[in-house]
Amino acid sequence: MGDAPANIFAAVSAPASRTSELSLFVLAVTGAIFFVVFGLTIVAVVRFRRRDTDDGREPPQVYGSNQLETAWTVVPVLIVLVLALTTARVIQSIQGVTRPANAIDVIVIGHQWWWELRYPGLGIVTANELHVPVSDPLAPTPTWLTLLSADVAHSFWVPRLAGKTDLIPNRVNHMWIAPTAPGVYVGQCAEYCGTQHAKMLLRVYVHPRDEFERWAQAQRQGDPQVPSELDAVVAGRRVFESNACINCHSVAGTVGNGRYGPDLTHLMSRATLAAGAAPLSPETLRAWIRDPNGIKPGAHMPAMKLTEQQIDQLVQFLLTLH
Amino acid sequence: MEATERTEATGGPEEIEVPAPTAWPLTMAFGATLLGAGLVTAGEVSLLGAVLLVAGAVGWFRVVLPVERSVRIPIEPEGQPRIEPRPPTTHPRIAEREHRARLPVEIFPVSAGIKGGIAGGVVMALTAAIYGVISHHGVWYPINILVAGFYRPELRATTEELSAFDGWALLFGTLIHGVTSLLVGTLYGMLLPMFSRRPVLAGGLVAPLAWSALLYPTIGMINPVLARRIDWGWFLVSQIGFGLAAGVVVSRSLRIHTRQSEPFAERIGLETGRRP
Amino acid sequence: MNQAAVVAGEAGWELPSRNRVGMVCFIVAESAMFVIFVVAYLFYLGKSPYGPTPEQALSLPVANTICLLSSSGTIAWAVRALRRGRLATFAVAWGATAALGALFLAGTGREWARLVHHERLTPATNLFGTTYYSLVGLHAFHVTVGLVLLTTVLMLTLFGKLHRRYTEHVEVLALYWHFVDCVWIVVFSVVYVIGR
Amino acid sequence: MTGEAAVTTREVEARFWQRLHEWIVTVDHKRLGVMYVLYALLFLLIGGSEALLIRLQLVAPHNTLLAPQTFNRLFTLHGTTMVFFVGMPLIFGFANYLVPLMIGARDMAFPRLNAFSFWMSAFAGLLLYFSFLGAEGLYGAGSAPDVGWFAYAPLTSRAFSRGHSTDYWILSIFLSGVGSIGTAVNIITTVLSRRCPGMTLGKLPLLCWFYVVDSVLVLVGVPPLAAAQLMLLADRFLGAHFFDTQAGGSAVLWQHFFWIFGHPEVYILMIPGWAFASEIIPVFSRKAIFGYPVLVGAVIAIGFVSLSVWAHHMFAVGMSMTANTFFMVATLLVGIPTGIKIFNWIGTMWGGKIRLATPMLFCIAFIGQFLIAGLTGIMLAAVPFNWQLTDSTFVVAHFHFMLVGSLLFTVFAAFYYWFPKVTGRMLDEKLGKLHFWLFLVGFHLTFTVMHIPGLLGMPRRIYTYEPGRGWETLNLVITIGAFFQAAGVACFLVNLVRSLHKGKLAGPDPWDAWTLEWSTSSPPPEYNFAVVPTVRSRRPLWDLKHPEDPDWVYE
Repeated sequence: MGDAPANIFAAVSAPASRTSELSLFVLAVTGAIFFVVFGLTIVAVVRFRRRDTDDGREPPQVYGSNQLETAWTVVPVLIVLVLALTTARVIQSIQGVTRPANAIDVIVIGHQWWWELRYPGLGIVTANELHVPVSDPLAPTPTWLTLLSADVAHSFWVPRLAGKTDLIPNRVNHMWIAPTAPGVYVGQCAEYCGTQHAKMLLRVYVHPRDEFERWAQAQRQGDPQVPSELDAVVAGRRVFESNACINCHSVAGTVGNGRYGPDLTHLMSRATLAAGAAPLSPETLRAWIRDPNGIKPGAHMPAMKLTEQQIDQLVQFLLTLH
Repeated sequence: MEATERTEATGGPEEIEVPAPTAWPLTMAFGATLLGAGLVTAGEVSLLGAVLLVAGAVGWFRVVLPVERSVRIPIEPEGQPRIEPRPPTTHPRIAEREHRARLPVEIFPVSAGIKGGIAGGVVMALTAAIYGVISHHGVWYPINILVAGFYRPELRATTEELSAFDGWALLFGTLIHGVTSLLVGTLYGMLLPMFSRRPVLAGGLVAPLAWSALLYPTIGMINPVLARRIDWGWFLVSQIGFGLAAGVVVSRSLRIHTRQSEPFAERIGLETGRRP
Repeated sequence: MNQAAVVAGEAGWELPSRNRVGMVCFIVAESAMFVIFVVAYLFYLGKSPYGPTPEQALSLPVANTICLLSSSGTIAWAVRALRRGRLATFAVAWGATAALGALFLAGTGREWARLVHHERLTPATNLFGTTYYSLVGLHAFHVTVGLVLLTTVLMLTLFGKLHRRYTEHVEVLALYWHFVDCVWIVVFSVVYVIGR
Repeated sequence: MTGEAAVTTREVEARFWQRLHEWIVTVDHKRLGVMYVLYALLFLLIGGSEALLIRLQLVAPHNTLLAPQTFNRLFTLHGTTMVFFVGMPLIFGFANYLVPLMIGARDMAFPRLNAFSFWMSAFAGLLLYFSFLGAEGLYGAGSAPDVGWFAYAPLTSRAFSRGHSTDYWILSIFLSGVGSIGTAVNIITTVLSRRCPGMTLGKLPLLCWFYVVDSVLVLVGVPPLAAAQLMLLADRFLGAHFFDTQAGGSAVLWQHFFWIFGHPEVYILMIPGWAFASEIIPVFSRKAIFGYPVLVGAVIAIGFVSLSVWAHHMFAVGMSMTANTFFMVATLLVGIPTGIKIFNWIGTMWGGKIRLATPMLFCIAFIGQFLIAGLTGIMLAAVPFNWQLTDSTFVVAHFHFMLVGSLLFTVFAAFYYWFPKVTGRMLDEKLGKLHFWLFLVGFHLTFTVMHIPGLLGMPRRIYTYEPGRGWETLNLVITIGAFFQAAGVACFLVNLVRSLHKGKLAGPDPWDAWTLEWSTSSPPPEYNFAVVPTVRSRRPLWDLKHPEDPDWVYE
């Protein structure tokens, strides 16, 4: 299973690795029970099957055994006791952790069907691709996630970093991750949330500390440089500002400050489009603007009925949003 | 049908009364469905549903009252099939009259297991306390490390903290130790009769060694604090102490004959020796 | 073997009455349903983001409660009369029960009218309106069903169709009526006592 | 069937209509039982076809066979259909047919209520499927519901579910719930007040005991769902705010209400499976059931515990540590009586003379699969493990081990076991064994394998998935398994139809069994027993077959 990028046992973050240790333990215990009980079943069937030489008389009728009944009640009770104590300990070690002072805060807001990510301490707003610093086990800098929903219930799940926690409207949930190795970790929404539940993908970029600082710096920069000398870009910006795009999308420095759709200020710093439905490139951007439903049927973004020229200009503008 | 069945006189010898078929329940169910379906289609559908619902209810009422309507069905001429005797049961070797037994026939009384569990638990606690004293950590140390893994504040506790008296740890630890000891004791009481040749060896040595072997690789998961601080030699000694104490107490109790295979009348001493 | 075989005949074989068992089962199911509505009411108590609140809108329905609770007494009286074959007494007590039930419904209707027109409280107003109307309304619905059944029996009595042999049917109906009363006690304590 | 040639088509037609009319107006528990089961089989085919479509869509990543909306409708309808219109009618059908016969009664306690309940369920199913024809018609799948079978709020609110699709779902489930409650009342009352003389509660066949517990769970489990549906209906039609998060309502409250029903529902569906196994395993092992009182106690204990574990479906909603720990412990406790039951079945086989006929094969496979379902249940109870597993295909595999691997397997066993009683003819053993092996292989290809993508991070209810996640081969295998299962079911249906006319004549007691239904002719007459039996032990027919060694001396 080395080629499975979302394997829950390939944990690289404290909650996930504590979980996978517990999981392996539970698997071992249940596996042992399976072999004993299933073995007994097989032995019973093979040993006591009716032979061809059977005399047709009924076997001895045994009604039961209080000893056996008690024994096979007590043994499961003992197993349950061990499992309960162990599980309670692991629950505490994940859910009972208080937020350390140096944790990074991220507010994750679920939308149909994309993720809004806000870093209140850093003044960053982005979407679908979460960037966090690596957390040294000796001096942990975990990331603290506050989970909210703008519409229906969603669930935040990046298997290698942590188990899932739901994002539920009118409710505030929390979870934390402490990734120990840099890399890209994939996940997706795990609570059925409507038509495009399947394409509500999620990526987590874990950076070494200094790389994370650089990323945060770049995201924090105020207005994107709009090279106004390029006519197409100016025209594209006008298309953006004079259409309904601005009702839903924000681009810092323009009149667009909608929050219904993802913030586009640093659009080009992301690798994917429409919550991972397609890789981000000029071609996919064009296709997406022309007909969002062609890429993600049911998506809430309407086809804006722009002319091909307008689409070109808009894409030119969007490509400047680094 | 022999003596175990008797005739019942309802409906005379040739006919039997059964409830009469009726369509009113169907009407009522259909009405209820339409009543609901109106919400997703048109109001008239609901209206029709309501009418059918009421009609069904009234019709049903009139079927049941004043007297339930029924029809008489003639009994089929073949009557009820006869049931013939089969080849007799194989009787096992235990004893002629035990072939309906709940096995095993001889058991230790339940109290033996509980007593064994208590004795074992006490011996184990004493061994642990002695270990605490000898290792210079104090009598409270063993019980503290037993529970430390299970609640968080103790996870990073120092040796000093773990040597001090802690009321909650004592309570929680005693609970875990007590419950487990009683359960294992009960198990001894139930299972040792089946290893009746050498109960003390089986219960005193084999069983503790077996569960210690099971715990050895898993203890780190179950209770990491204990795993870090455990002294396996002493651990084994205390487990064998438990096993020996419980095994001896259990096997010293008198075995009782369960008498469960005997008829109730015999068990309570009303009659003896009545056999079919 | 056969003298031993004839021990338990039908003579000593008595089973619980199907009507009563059926009604008890039905009441269990109904209770489970009411529990959910009561839980919803308690869960949303004080969670409405805007008014009116129970304190502002509700007043104790004392007369209503007296009506419904005393109807439990009259129906028990009616059943006892029927068991003894006194049909006239039965008719009076049964009629009284139905009348008290109708009074209760009328009282609820008046209260709702006041809430809708004066307090501007509808199921769509806020969480309190939603949970209040649904819980009290569900109970009122049960009273209505009970009232229809009571009236049917009353009609049968007046037309002389009722006979002593229907005592069990009437008893089972009375069981339902008692249940509706008990639910009112719960609803009353939850909505008007705890909730205010 | 001689002289048929002389009969004109009109007469045949008239006879057909007459028989149809007889069946429609019947209040006979046996006919209603058969109708329940046939109706469940019809919906099993529908729900099964939906499952095949779902599997075809998931056979490869980025597959475009189905539109996402269609896929969502299919899994919603698949779940709803299988639970409410296959599972419930199947178990009630068998109860209807068997309970009166097993307790020596002539009918259910309330025969007309019985008919009413059946028709309620039947019309409710039709209403659900009528939704396909609503709004955009058949090929756009109409306004069939697409909110998942547990329909989490607020996806079901007017704002997120326009049109009437969710209303169809609410109404049909509410109506079928009314039918279920009616049948549950009927079963309890029948067992308590229609037993034949001598049948004390301690001598009740296990199946009847299990069904009583089952019906009690229906009584306390289904009304909460009905209540929640009424609330949702009020939200959607009256503008109420029960689950309206904009007005301060709670989306989690719906989840609580749903699972207060939903968890007992799992047991409601499963207990009859245990009941069938507990009747069939002893007969084919030729031994009395091992530990009768313990089994009864275990099933009652499970009934109780099952009412306090609902929130284990909600470990990921962010409950407090205390709540998580409580529901973890409660859930683990279920494992104890469950283990007891498995051991008792093994104890019954131990020392017997096991006849490996088709019903027994299904029961043996059931024991293994039920064991696995229970053990994956333990994994799901370990809360942190659950945070990874919940809402993944692992959970889907887990509950299909319960509902297919355990319930459907025992239902097939029950079909092979009681078909001779119902029709008077045996089902074909050869086809039966083929059915068994095809279905067994298909089942494991599908559902054993389905655990793995869940462990590799594949969520449930996604209409497509990304390549390169290590899920492709597994999903291909799962889909292939689904077709093996379909082939198995096809064998079964062929067997049913063929054996109905050509099967070997069964006689009253083909399995040499011990409960009362085998003491009357096959099929039983409308009045069941010409003479109401009197019993003295749990195995009245054993007493008759072994006059030298009857049971009642020992019980």
